[in-house]
Amino acid sequence: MNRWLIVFIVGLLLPLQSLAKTVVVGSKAFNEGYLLGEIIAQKLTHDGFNVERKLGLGKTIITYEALKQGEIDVYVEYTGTLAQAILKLENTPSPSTLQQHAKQEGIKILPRLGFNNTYALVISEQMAKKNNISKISDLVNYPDLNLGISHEFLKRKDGWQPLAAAYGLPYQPVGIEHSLAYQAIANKQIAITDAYTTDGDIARYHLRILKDDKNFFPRYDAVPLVRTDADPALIKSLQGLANHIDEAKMQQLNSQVVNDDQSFAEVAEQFLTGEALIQKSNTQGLNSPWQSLPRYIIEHLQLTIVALICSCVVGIPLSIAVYRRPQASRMLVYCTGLLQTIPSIALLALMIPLLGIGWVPAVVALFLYSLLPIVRNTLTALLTLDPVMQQVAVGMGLTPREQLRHVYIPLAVPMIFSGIRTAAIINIGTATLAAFIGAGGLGEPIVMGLSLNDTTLVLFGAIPAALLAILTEWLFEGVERRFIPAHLRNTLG
Amino acid sequence: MNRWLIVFIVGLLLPLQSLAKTVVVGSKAFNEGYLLGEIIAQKLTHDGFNVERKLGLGKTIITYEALKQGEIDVYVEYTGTLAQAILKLENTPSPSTLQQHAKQEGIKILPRLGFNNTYALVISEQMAKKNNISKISDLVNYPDLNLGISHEFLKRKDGWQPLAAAYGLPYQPVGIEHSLAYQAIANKQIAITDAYTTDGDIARYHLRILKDDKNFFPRYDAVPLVRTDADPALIKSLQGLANHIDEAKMQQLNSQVVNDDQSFAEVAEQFLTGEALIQKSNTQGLNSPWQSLPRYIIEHLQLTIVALICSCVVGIPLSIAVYRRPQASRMLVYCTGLLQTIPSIALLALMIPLLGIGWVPAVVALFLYSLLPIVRNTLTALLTLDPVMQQVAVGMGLTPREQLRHVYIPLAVPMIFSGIRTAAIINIGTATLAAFIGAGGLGEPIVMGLSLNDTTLVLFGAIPAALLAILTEWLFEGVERRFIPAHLRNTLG
Amino acid sequence: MQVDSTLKAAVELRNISLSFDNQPLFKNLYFELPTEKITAIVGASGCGKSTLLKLINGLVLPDDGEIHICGQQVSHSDQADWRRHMGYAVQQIGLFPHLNAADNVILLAQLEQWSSLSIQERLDYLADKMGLDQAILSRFPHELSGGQAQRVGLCRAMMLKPPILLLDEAFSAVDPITRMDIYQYFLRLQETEPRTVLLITHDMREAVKLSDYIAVMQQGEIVQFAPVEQVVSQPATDYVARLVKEHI
Amino acid sequence: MQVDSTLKAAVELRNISLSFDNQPLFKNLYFELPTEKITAIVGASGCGKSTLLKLINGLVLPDDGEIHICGQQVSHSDQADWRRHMGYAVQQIGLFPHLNAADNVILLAQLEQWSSLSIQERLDYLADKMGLDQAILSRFPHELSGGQAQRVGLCRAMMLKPPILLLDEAFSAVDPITRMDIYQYFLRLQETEPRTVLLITHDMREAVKLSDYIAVMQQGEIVQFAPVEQVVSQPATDYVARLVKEHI
Ligand SMILES: Nc1ncnc2c1ncn2[C@@H]1O[C@H](COP(=O)(O)OP(=O)(O)OP(=O)(O)O)[C@@H](O)[C@H]1O
Ligand SMILES: Nc1ncnc2c1ncn2[C@@H]1O[C@H](COP(=O)(O)OP(=O)(O)OP(=O)(O)O)[C@@H](O)[C@H]1O
Ligand SMILES: [Mg+2]
Ligand SMILES: [Mg+2]
Repeated sequence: MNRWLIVFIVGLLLPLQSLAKTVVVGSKAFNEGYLLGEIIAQKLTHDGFNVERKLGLGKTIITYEALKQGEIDVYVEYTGTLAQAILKLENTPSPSTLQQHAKQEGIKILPRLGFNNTYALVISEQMAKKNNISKISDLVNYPDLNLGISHEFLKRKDGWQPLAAAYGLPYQPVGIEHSLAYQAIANKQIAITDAYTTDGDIARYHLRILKDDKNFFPRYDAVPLVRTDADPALIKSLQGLANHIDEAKMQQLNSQVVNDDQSFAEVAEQFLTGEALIQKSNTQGLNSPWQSLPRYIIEHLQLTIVALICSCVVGIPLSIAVYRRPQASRMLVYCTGLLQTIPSIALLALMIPLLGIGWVPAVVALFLYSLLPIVRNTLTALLTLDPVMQQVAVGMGLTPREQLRHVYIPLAVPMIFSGIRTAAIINIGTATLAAFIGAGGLGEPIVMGLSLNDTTLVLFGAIPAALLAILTEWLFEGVERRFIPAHLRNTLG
Repeated sequence: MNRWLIVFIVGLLLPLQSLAKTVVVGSKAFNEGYLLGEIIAQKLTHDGFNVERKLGLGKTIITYEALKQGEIDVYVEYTGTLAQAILKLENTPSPSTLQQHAKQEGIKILPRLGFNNTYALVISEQMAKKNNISKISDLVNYPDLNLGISHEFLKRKDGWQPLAAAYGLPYQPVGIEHSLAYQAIANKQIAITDAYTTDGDIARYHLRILKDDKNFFPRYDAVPLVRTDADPALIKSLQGLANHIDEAKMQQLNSQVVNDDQSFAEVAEQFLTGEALIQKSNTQGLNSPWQSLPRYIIEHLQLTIVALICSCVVGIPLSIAVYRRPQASRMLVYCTGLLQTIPSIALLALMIPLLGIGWVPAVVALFLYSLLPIVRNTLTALLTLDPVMQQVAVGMGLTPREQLRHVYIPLAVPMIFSGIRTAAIINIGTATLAAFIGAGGLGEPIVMGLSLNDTTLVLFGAIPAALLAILTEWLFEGVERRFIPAHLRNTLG
Repeated sequence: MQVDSTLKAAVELRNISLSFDNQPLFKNLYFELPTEKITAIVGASGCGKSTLLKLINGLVLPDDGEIHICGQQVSHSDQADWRRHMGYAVQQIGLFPHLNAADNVILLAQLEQWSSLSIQERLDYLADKMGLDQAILSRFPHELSGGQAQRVGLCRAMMLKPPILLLDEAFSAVDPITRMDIYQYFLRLQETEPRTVLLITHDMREAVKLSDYIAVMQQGEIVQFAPVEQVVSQPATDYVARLVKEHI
Repeated sequence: MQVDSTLKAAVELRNISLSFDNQPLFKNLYFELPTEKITAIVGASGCGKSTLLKLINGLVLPDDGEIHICGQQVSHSDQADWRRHMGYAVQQIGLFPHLNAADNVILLAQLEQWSSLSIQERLDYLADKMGLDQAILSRFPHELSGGQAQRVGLCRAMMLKPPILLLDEAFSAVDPITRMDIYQYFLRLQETEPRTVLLITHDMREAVKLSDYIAVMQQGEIVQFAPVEQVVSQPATDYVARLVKEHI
């Protein structure tokens, strides 16, 4: 029994070991970011990497910092953003200069994926043909065209004002909500508006991107970023994507997601197989929750087991160390109680600045939560021991260490186990919140399901969590049967 | 000690008693709704009611159902919405017919606050003066005016199409984002747009509302709704607000919130004192977290104490009932464990369809959470009793009841208390999540603070929660000192 | 309950068999407890004396056989009803640690809803007979000396004036002089309000002095069961003879 | 540790005072434990015998006074070092419930890292002397009879061959015949490897048979402390006389 248990636990933790060699793919939180992240993830998986996804991390700076600090290993950034928002350079320098600046930060820029996602002016294909307009400087000759420019572009320092100045454009544009602009062009209410070059709606509305013939707009080339110490195999694999996605392709992919309601994973897989970058998997869709279930469960178990072991390793000796000193015991109970009151979400939120996101802060939070039941039960068990047993242990000449080791702890064990079991179950429940900070586990389908209002998906997390709780009870019953003589065990076991 | 403790707990729960007689003011989740809710709340407070606010409950149906089911006692609805979206009437009937329909649902419509928040067409004051336009039918004579109509109004079945038909308006309007329309009028790009009659920007942009002289638009009179069984004093107090807010006033109040960045409470108080409906309070602003702190704490204590008492009352007897039957004990532990794994947020989310929002589901959730430590410690304590004590208790001729009452439970009490203390502390922590479902407590400032990124506000919840945890420990030490003889007590107490 | 004093045996064990861990302790044991007499069981350590008491009290169930109390065969559930009429002082003393000595003694009387006056009277009476003073009665069990605790346990067993008393080495930790006083009390009590008493002892002189009958047990069997004089004058086996010769 | 056999007293208590809850138990108590002799303490229940043993063992600290062991004054922390050389059988027996009988006995030897061979040898030797067989040794304490448990406790106290033995009513639950065997063992042992033994007993005959000296205690005072013959022939007080006259 004992041996099997150890094998089981080691087996569970083994993936953790290999997790260290996993490639973590990140992305910023918008559609194109998710999609590119998924493409990279599938390419790497195909190339034999053990891939973990942390897509949709948030704003630029968070994602970039996550890369720098090693929480993710790769994500796709735009050269313009890198130069201006991150590296705070005045202009967008040449690729080699940019590479040098990045290198000082420990970041390596990989070859561009092929498209430049920047601002552009778009015009309806029909109107463009009729008037033979193909580049922005052509517009100078058509001062009567109605321009509807998005509010944001009107406001930007590098937006409409300098653009008009650079090209000498004679228009007084109307501000328009970007989401309405294409419809307005279709209705012929306006002729020209601003757009991103990879917008999936450009093809749909039959629009033409006017060439930026004076190179006014800075380049926003999509490039995967890795750390300079990245695995060469990883770099090689990512280089395989170079120049495979041009603006039209990206538009099409974006459109598939937005207009055709396909999942990121499906679009990514279609693209990669279409480009013969990976073989089509003949398994089910990658997104089936059944397929992810083992991963969810293993992640969940890792989180809870590591946290539980930590709180046993810390909580029990700590309780033992202080239990003879009432003041210290009281302090210990108060402190663990304090930690318990910091509400789950606030705790996870507080962790982020300290420990970043992901596995480590989740384990730390769970660790802090499971301390209280363990510490309190250990203390109570030790403090309510039969005084005759204590007298005999002392009177026999056992040293304080031996008294604990051979008498007090064995007698306190049923109560201590009771605390550990409570902590384990609480952990299994609380670990579902870990998904909020990207630590995975069974919270992932729950959080997704709650936000998508998809009850089935919620149940994909909730039911295994519940079953895990029962399994845990069983396991502990087995452990107790192993370590506690029958007459001392609570007869449940 | 014992007596003081009871006095203390009863004192804490007393507000709960009076909570039953509290008026709960609700509102829908948009600015005007919040503001009207706050006005009502302050009026009722001034008139001597014990007011609880549940503002911003969400969409129409949720708020209406909350009223019907007694979770809130009053909120402000619009007659048009009531007739069409709620009561599913074809047209908006006369006030008395509407009152009759509402009565069948157990709802009473109180006198209108004085304004009609409906759609309208607005024109710049200057242009209106120049052309002498004051009502919609005047527009027929000015077919050259530019109309920019919001996307939503263009789409609505009772929107632009029938309006144009009803008045025979000759325009082909341009779709425009509502938020840009006033600016467009100011820039003279359009002359007329649609608006809500109480829009705070109408005065700011110097617009004139065109009279709906053919009564095309249904009336959206703002009226407080209560249940037909409402306290007459409540109705009387609310009637005092009748006809105090006309469209211009409402516009001004909305504008104060939106443009002048005043809090709802401030605007409401200014209005009510200005109208001499209440005396100006010479205390600090109503919104200071210091002022709300006692309420937060009392709510928090009520939540946790009621939940804790429930789980003691349920958990301890249940454990006692089953502890002699291993199968039943196992089932009990498994079930409480299962409940524990349902993660806090999912649990709260699952509760809403079953129990609605607010106090009851929060208490139920906390109750379910605190069961595990109590049940497991009670079971373990009973199952690991000294067998000699059991032999003596049985051999003496005590009935099973007496054995429990006079021997087993007194001996198990230190361990049971340890479970209750753990549960109490966990409850204090978890109760902070109750704010998500409007149950108040110290979670309120935490949730607000997290969403506003206001650390001070977060600490206004977190620090008292932590202090409460310590206070709870003290309290329990006192209780233990009272009920457990010194030599059996863990010497912490 | 009244034990019918015309009955020969207040308690009868018939054909009792019992094993622990597949090791038989009793095989077809037959035992009668004479009504309103004091019977002593003597025998080697581990021969099954305490287990016999537990059988009578219903704390241990026989694998086979019948138990009759006051002439009626009792099942396990009945036995529970008899227990309050059988004062039982266990060998391990087993005072409840959460009650002080006095509360340990009076617990049963409280549950029987005696008036507090009669409770106090009975407590004072018993404490006096057992040589326990007020200070001792107010102590918790862990503050008592071994002999004090044993006497508190004895008082607890006798509180309800039970017609049957089961005493498992109930005087072993009491000093000889106090013990003499207790003997005197028991013997006087037997004259005025006779009880059916079964006492286990290792002190042969105690058995002879106190009891009407002696049962000698050897490895789960009763090798002699007779009036005291007969055991002393005509020991049935060598073992009994040794006990009588060397230890009285 | 070797007790210097030329020393008159292996343990000396000087001027010991001790109160429980402000009630004085010992006032300026003086007591010497003769080296390599068996000394019996007799006295009424509650007179302070067990407490005296706890003072020697350091489980109870005196309010005042000095304790000398083997000629050296010991402080509380020193006392801990002596304990392994003082076998102590407590009155409540106090076997560890999580260890079976054998493990209870050998625990200290294991901690002293005896070879498993010598542990087994010593265990077998003691079990034989105390009449405990293999089946009993493998039981957990709650499965033992009172006398069996008491003998296991005695084995535990003697396991390390301690030069000083403190026995608190260590034979009270043992039947007279087994007890005789144990007496024989002790008396032979005293001839070959003499120990310093302090035993508390209520059995005057046991005291006379086993011990070299008898200390009679009354309410915290030692009223006579003399060789056995002298106590029997010249009792110092009425109380001692009563003990001697009526109970031997
Ligand atoms: N912790 C304590 N608190 C209060 N009184 C105590 C405590 N421990 C012992 N006593 C009292 O001290 C006295 C001496 O106790 P001790 O156990 O030494 O008696 P003893 O001579 O061993 O008696 P016995 O023969 O009954 O075992 C007793 O009256 C006892 O009630
Ligand atoms: N629960 C048990 N499991 C196994 N064996 C047991 C159990 N209870 C008692 N025994 C054994 O049964 C036998 C009889 O025990 P019992 O307590 O009746 O003896 P006893 O005659 O009272 O002895 P003593 O005089 O030592 O108290 C002993 O050998 C004991 O070890
Ligand atoms: Mg026995
Ligand atoms: Mg004693």
